[in-house]
Amino acid sequence: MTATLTTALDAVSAVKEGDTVLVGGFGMAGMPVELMDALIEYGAGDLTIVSNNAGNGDTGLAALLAAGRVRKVVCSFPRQADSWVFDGLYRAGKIELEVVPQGNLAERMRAAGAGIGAFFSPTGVGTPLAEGKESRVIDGREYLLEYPIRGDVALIRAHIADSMGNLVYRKTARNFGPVMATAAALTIAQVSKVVEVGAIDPEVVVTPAIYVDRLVEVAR
Amino acid sequence: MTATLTTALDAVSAVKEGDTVLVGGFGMAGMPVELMDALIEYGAGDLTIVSNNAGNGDTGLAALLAAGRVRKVVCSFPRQADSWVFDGLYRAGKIELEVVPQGNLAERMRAAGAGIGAFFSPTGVGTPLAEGKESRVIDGREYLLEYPIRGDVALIRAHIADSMGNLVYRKTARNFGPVMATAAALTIAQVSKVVEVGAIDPEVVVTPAIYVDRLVEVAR
Amino acid sequence: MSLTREEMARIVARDIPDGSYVNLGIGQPTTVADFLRPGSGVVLHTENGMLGMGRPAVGDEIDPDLTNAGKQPVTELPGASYFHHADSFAMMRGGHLDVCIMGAFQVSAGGDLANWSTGAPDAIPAVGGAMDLAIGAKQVFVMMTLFAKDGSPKLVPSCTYPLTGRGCVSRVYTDVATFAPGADVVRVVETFGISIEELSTRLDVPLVSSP
Amino acid sequence: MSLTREEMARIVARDIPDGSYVNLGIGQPTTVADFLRPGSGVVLHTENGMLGMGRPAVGDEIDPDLTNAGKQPVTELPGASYFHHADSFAMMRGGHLDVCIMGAFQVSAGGDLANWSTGAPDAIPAVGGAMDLAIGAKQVFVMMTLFAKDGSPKLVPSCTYPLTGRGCVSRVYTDVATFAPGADVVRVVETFGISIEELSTRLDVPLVSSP
Repeated sequence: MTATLTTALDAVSAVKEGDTVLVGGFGMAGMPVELMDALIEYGAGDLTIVSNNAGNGDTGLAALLAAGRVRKVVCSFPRQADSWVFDGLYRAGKIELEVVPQGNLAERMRAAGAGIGAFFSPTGVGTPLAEGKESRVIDGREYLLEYPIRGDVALIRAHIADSMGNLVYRKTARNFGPVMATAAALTIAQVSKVVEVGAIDPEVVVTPAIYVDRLVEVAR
Repeated sequence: MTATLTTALDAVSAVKEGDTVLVGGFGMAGMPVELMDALIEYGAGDLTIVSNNAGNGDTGLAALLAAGRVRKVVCSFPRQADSWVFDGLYRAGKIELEVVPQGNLAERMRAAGAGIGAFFSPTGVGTPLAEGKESRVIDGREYLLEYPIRGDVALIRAHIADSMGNLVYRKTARNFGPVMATAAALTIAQVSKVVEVGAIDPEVVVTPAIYVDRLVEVAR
Repeated sequence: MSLTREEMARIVARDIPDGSYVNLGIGQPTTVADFLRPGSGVVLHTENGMLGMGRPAVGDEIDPDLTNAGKQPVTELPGASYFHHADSFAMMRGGHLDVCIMGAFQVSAGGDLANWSTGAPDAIPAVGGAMDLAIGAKQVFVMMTLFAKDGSPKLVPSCTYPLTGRGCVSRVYTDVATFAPGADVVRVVETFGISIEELSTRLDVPLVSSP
Repeated sequence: MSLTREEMARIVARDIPDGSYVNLGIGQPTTVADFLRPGSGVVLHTENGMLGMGRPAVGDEIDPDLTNAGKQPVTELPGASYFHHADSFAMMRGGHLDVCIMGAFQVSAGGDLANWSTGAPDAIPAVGGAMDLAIGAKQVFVMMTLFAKDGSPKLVPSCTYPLTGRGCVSRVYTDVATFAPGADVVRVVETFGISIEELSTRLDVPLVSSP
């Protein structure tokens, strides 16, 4: 279906209690801050959040954590200079954490979007993160079996969308957006501008419209 | 290393007797015809060719087959209205064939380029092409274990390159080029035009220069 | 009256929900595009790397770099996008296409599909994207005549031709009836000039008529 | 004389072949960029999705959408390209980067790397891209002081800290010597104001001097 252009609050009303939500961004680059704000206002809780980090400062994902809506975080790098919200919740035993190497995190979401049942990755072999994982030697090298990470909803930020939902990104803010858009049952993209169909060159589309369900325009 | 701009004949002199060569193109769209011609002139033989088809008409890949340089073809769709060269060799028992579903072919090359040891694909389950493959039920669905396909050399056709080797493609001629470029130890790209570094917008590069070793300019 | 090929294409087109992302297989399925309602918002995928494929190219529109999966020149619609083969098949395998339409040699009562090989010992095997398409789309529609030229049914208890995919067909559009395969029984969705009784006589699969 | 941090960065930069594709880890490895010879053709990768990263951004150049893996604002060089995270880590995991430079808590004689966790029971685990980088590049260079503040060596028979990757380190650049880990013995490539004898006394790993 062609993407629906709507408000942030209406868009995030698709998130249900207990959902797994993929949240784009690497630090604040590509973080859909206004969608996170709307999610806080909307109120769904008991969420599992999959994102590279576990929030920065007091806005965006950090604010969602502070509002007590998140049961578990799946990420590669929770601990940062400005991750005080997560740090406090974690030390208080109020939030679960699954640490996944950054490349496995991206590839596991790609696998979900690409219909791959599981894949053998060389990342993490011989480390504590290999515990409990099936391993196999292929062609003389050891690998670990990694499973897809699927989202119920993906909240991402892109640069420009056409009204069908084709997306382009800006610089390194592209990061997880294109992968998460493929890995969730419903994808909501916050963009700086929505242009008419035909205004984006088909050669430069990064996320084809098929992966985008709802658009929220937030001028920057 | 920055890509080397050279002649077709010099470029393909990297192909050694017995090599596995990935050849871009879907039919003639994206087929690097001039590189195939140079490979015929250069003379390496006993090749394994990985390509979607097994040659069309009497040019390009078909001409290489006709020249007797190919021991085995790995492809998804050898039999076409104009695949008489392959058909004749195959019926005469002069060439080996491994048929791979088109999506598995692309994904197996992607796996080679992405350092994935193997992956579980749902494609082909219950069919004759599942014979001999390891299968596993994951989350209630059956999958087959598929291994990477690596090339010694990839011969692809793109549209425009900058002199570092960044590539953009044109329409559906993009097809296998970006995947094969990642899956071979050495990638040779035939392009219509080489422009100076900085002339391609970094946002629209499809194949980053890291994947491209040699450039051959062939005006179209 | 049994349906003409054109009438079959029209009925398949009617059953594609507005706004669907659809892959049309090579051959007869391609003709469905001619009967999509203007403004339906249906977007066509071609597995060689494009969403937003337009009608066949003619005259000066013909561009060797822009073809469909049958390698015929096509056009590009506004809102199109191009992507490489791994991304294109990730889109299919990942279940993002709403409908895929394919031809078939045989479909089994349970929805198994056989459409890539007749199993003839001297045939050159060639599968293309058929197996990936069969398992990838949310719904797989098959278009075929119900009976082969020798009168034998192509909707069968179990396929005798080599399979393309197992249990993957959701709807079978034929010239005399439309069927929905199921685990235990095949539902007859619609008939065209033939009775359920006659269908039951000529087919070796358990049928129920649509409620 | 042992090396300053700046001198270490200069030596690492000297050892990067012209035209290499290089990933510089967060922290000290970042400083290597300052000593790359202009015209070396070295291209920097940042795992958050870019090749052709330039120097840190200052003033008006600062763009929140353009950062390095340490989330600091950087600039873009001509010939740069952007890609998403799965593609960026495919590039690393697939062995396409020539050199990756990382810091370390410990490196073992056999080239095991420990640089993501001290194993402290109250630490919040955070690995980022370290494990992917460790196993991905053609060569992994480690930069560290050879001894911890308490005088204990960081080049050890086997790591006591949790591993980042096994047998992945090709070169260890320290303030007093450069080492090449090996299966049986560590080769001392270069020394700075220290003798092989003294190194042998202070380290619990078998050393050979470079031929």
